[in-house]
Amino acid sequence: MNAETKIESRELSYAEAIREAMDIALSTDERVVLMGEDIGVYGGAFQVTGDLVEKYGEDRVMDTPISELGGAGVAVGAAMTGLRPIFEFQFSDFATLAMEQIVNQAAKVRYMLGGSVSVPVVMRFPAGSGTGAAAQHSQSLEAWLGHVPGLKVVQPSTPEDAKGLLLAALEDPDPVMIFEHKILYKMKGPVPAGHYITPIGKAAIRREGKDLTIVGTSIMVHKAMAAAETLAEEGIDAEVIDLRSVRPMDRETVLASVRKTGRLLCVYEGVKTLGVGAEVSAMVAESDAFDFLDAPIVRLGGAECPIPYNPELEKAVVPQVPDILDAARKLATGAI
Amino acid sequence: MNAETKIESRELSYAEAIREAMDIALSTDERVVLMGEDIGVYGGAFQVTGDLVEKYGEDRVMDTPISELGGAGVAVGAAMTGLRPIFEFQFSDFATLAMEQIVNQAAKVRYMLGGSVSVPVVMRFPAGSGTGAAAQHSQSLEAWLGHVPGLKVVQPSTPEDAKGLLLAALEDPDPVMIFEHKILYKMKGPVPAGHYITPIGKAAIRREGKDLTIVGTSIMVHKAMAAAETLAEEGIDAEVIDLRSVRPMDRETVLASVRKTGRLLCVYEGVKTLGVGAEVSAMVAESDAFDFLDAPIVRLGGAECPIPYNPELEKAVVPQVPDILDAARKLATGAI
Amino acid sequence: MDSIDDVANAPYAIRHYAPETLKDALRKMFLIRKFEEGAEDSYTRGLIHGTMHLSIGQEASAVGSCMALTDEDKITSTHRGHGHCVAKGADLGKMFAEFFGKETGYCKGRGGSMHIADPGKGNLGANGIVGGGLPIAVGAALSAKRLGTGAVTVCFFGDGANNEGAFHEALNMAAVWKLPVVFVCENNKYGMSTSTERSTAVANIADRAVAYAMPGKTVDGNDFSAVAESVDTAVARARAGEGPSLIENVTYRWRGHSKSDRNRYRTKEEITDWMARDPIPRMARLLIDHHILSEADVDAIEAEAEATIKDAIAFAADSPDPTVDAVTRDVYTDEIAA
Amino acid sequence: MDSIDDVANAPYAIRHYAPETLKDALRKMFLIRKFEEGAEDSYTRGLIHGTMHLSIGQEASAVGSCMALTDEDKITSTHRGHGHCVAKGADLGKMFAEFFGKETGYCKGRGGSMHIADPGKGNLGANGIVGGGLPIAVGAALSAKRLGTGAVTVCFFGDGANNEGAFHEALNMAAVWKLPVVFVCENNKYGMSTSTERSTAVANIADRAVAYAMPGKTVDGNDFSAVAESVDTAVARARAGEGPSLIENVTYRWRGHSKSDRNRYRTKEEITDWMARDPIPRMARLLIDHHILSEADVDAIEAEAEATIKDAIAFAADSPDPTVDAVTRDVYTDEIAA
Ligand SMILES: Cc1ncc(C[n+]2csc(CCOP(=O)(O)OP(=O)(O)O)c2C)c(N)n1
Ligand SMILES: Cc1ncc(C[n+]2csc(CCOP(=O)(O)OP(=O)(O)O)c2C)c(N)n1
Ligand SMILES: [Mg+2]
Ligand SMILES: [Mg+2]
Repeated sequence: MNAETKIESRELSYAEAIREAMDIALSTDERVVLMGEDIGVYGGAFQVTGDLVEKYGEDRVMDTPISELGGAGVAVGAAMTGLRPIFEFQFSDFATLAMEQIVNQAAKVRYMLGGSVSVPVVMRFPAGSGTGAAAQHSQSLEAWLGHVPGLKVVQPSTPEDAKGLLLAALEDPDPVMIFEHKILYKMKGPVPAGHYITPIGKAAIRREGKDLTIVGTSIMVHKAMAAAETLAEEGIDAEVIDLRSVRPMDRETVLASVRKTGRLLCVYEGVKTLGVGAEVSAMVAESDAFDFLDAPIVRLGGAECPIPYNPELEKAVVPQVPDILDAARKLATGAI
Repeated sequence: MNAETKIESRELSYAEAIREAMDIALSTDERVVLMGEDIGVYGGAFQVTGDLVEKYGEDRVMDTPISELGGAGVAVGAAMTGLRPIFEFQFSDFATLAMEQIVNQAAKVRYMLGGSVSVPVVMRFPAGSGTGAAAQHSQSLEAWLGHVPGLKVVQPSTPEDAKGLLLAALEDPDPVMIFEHKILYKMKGPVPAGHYITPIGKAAIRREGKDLTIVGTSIMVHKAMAAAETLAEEGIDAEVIDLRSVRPMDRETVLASVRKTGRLLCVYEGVKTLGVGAEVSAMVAESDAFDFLDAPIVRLGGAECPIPYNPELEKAVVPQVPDILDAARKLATGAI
Repeated sequence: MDSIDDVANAPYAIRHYAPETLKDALRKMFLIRKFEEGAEDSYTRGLIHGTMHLSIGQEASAVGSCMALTDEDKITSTHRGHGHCVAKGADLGKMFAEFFGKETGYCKGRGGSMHIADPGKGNLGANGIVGGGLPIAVGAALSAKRLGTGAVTVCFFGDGANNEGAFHEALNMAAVWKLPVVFVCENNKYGMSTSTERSTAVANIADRAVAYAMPGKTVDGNDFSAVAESVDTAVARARAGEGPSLIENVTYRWRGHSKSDRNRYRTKEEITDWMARDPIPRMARLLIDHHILSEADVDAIEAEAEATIKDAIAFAADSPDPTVDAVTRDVYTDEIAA
Repeated sequence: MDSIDDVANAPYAIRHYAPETLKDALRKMFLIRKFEEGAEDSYTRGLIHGTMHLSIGQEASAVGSCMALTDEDKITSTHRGHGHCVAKGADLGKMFAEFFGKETGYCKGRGGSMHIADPGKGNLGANGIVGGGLPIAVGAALSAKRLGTGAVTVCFFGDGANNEGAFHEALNMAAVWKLPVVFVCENNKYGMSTSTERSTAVANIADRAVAYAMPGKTVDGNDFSAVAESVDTAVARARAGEGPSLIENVTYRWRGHSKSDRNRYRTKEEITDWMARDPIPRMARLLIDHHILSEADVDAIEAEAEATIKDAIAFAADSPDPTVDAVTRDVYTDEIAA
């Protein structure tokens, strides 16, 4: 993950990397404010803001009442008038309360107003299952926002990208939605010190390979990498692409890989139907890369049900490494 | 559209057909109530409820305050406890305010509660562009709800189906979301009298053909039919499928057609990226029908921008007949 | 005259309920306390996955608010809902089984702590969405009114929830339509870490009743009798077709918000202070003072509650897990191929 | 002493504004009226596509509420926003051009009537979503407070909007954070066809201020001076750092809600009654009575407004349409390939 180009790099957790990005932003740009429920003294439901309130005070790290629609709207209005708010949803599921402000206002204001105003707001959405919090606290709704022109939507899978994409989002003049995976918060990885940017709209090739392309998003990138190791032992050489950005989607990186491998597997945690993988598949199927396809495009997505509570059920409804292995083997060996 | 199987059939508009369905429901089932903003004496923003309040009174045809989240939630609670509410959003765009109740409650309650309760609520969403009402009153958001297990999502394209799907929705024990296209409200067509049902989850083949399959949704079915006429004159024989149901999606009908024609064009008004056509494409690309494909799968969807106000711009951002013709010709003649 | 024996001046609860009813109320309060302690213990022992929100300290509010309700009447509950569930007559074994994610649980292991419901007893369910139950409660009240069932809905929610738009929309509609619903705000001073002072523009949440032209009342939520009196009055009003009320039970949660709470937002003193106002001994004292129970009776009720919980935990622990194959069952009433 | 000439007892407007300012206010009221009439006429002549919401009858509320504002101060407006836009100093030609969908319009033809905005003058825009502007206004006030600009935001919304959750959440946050924002509810008695009696649980919307511990005041919204007095006071309070207020301007829209309105929900008499309370002659009379203008001056102002609108319409009609090729321009600030 091109750490070699960076001056200094330490091991940080994904949550720490995000906090560091916010710390840099708060210390270098007076316009930056953090807003969200219990992000102050509590440190955030997932301890992402941590102790930032002690360093920057309650005026910069603002606990909001439990008012997602209003809170998101305040962030939008503030962004239109000179602040650079970073709004944290406590769980991405609560974005269901704020879709009006995100979709009708943040995403459309600039266009509706003929370009006279931009809305540089950043919103953070702790997403995904695996915490035993059941159906209303475990959703992966990035596909909804990916469907909305005017927004940019990213899903960092590593600490380095979590920091770099947040810093990129803050420099972006338009609304950027960051879907963070809760289970990744504690994952550690190398993170360059200081300010740097991970470009929005660029996928990353996490592993080169020639036999098939696995496009994964968020936590599924790690599962895909684990599967790729095993596949390699079996003589199947998988290329693993971390999509990173749902909107805009990095067409070129995906197509180039498919042209090379001729086989595509999409792995994502969101519900399979109309999830991010549907777009990846359709984008490839309508491109010139179609002619290079040697097999159907396979998708592994979340099951067609809400996320259940029981831990075994919870695991069963999202793709796991054995599922990826199974699908990849079939795809690579022509069994599909 | 199998009118021959029905006893009696008159020409009604799409709006009249919906009103007739509600009239039948109100008169035969005491549990049915209509709820929505200005659906009473005003007759609904699109005059769909019309004068029903005069016939059934304000207790059965209830004007709600302008409170979409609360109103939808009241409908959900009422459905859990014995009523059969039909909730009208004034514009589908305002569903952004009610996603919490639709997605976290209506769609999930049954599953979260282990099957001990059903939520037989029907919601109606006047959707789509073409009225000059701009970005916040013209969206096509069916893909969002199609992504949500627990919901059923349909898009009638004809007066007959508008009535039949609504009556089917009322008999369904689970939440059914009906996306109606505003521009279709005045369109006339044959509608059988009395009670009948259009099954949820079944696509309709509107025109048989052998050279390519056009899967359209909602108003795009009519544009596809118009294009098919012209194509026929040019010797291109298009099969036109009206998808009708986004969730569940009628896999078999679509695949059978693609196996026959080898070419697929999806036409939908929602934003192209992550719109309904993405799922249609991905569903085909991962199926056995893939092997029958002679060309890439082409999608025509809404442009990647909010719906603009100016009428020429407004037309330019959604697929029109010439766009369909153009795409179909290229697809059929191997130019793609 | 000894005021304790002056029935006319006795607290509401003493005047209004039969001794057996009061005894049952105390039993339920103990059951809630023991349930929560058992849950905490099970969590520590790794038997529970996920999160949980304990209502220790709030027992009088849960039980007192359900006194006038029958099984036909409904409640909607919250993420902190175990107490409401017990108060509405739930089976403790099925509750624990749900908590343990078992097939025998109220939700067949699909819901967990935040979704326990008991529709048969009129409990429409806990809710993971703050404020999520408010419009649903209004919907249940609408059904009751339209179908003429005479049922009343008690809608529980927290002080934090009162800043959600759903609160406003729900109370307004209930008032406009004069629906039989009682809004019971359990004001335990904090929504997670955020105090009402830092999040809520009014001194008392019940003051907001003015905005909906409904009666509003702030009550000592640790005083069983005061809670029961206020909610009973509101339920009677609702049943008589006079519309909704807003009752604010001021109380306190002894434990952290959930297991992730570092408790940095309130002082030890504040917590100890409130622990001294424990609603359970207070209720026991009331019944003893009024000669309804002896100290020994109280001890017996407590011991019995403890045994019930033990059995419930054993039932849950011994119950089978749901089968993974059936994971998509119950998404729809009629199974469909999605 | 002739009370009319008794300056100390004169209405607020007379005491507080310079004659030129008052003249300008009347001019704006005429401009709004003529704008709306011109819009209606253009609609009838097929020059306007889509829908529109006219504010004829509500001119005193729009103009009176903006008296204390400079170009640094912000407003947020509604679907019925032409008046607010004019009051905040918009260019009439650009407004009509937007209405006609032209490239020279405020939104380059992309927004239309429901999205006209003029950020340069502090107008953050009309809004197609009822209640959509309320949180945005609070956000603008938050910016002003954090950045120390001293700016105040006036947030316009209708009686119908006051039942949206956004109203509740916005007012609560503004109060908790003591932000410089004035909430101006234009209560024209109906949200579309639904009267406040049938939709709103309180008699006066300003009564809801209690729920946010902020000052609330119900004002005769057709009395320019009364509106200006109340909002000026609230603006001064906001500017002094004392937090938000809620002002309710009771007024009436003469026309239907929009072009699809069959007007079945109100009587002819009610409409005629309110037309007799026309805010414009009332304002003119005030200025004449206080010797600020002569009848002839008023006529001249009206004629001038009429001419301005004529020119604005001509400008709009002659302006070019946007080019279809550029339809996806301005979705993002930096063009991206989506
Ligand atoms: C819509 C929504 N926002 C935020 C949360 C996260 N959350 C869960 S409980 C809680 C605090 C709720 O406070 P209150 O209503 O006072 O209930 P209490 O926990 O004090 O019983 C929060 C913020 C949520 N579950 N739903
Ligand atoms: C969220 C939302 N719900 C419904 C509508 C449709 N609608 C547009 S204006 C209106 C009435 C608004 O009433 P009010 O706030 O009193 O403003 P008025 O039109 O009277 O000026 C309605 C229901 C909308 N635009 N947005
Ligand atoms: Mg609380
Ligand atoms: Mg109004």
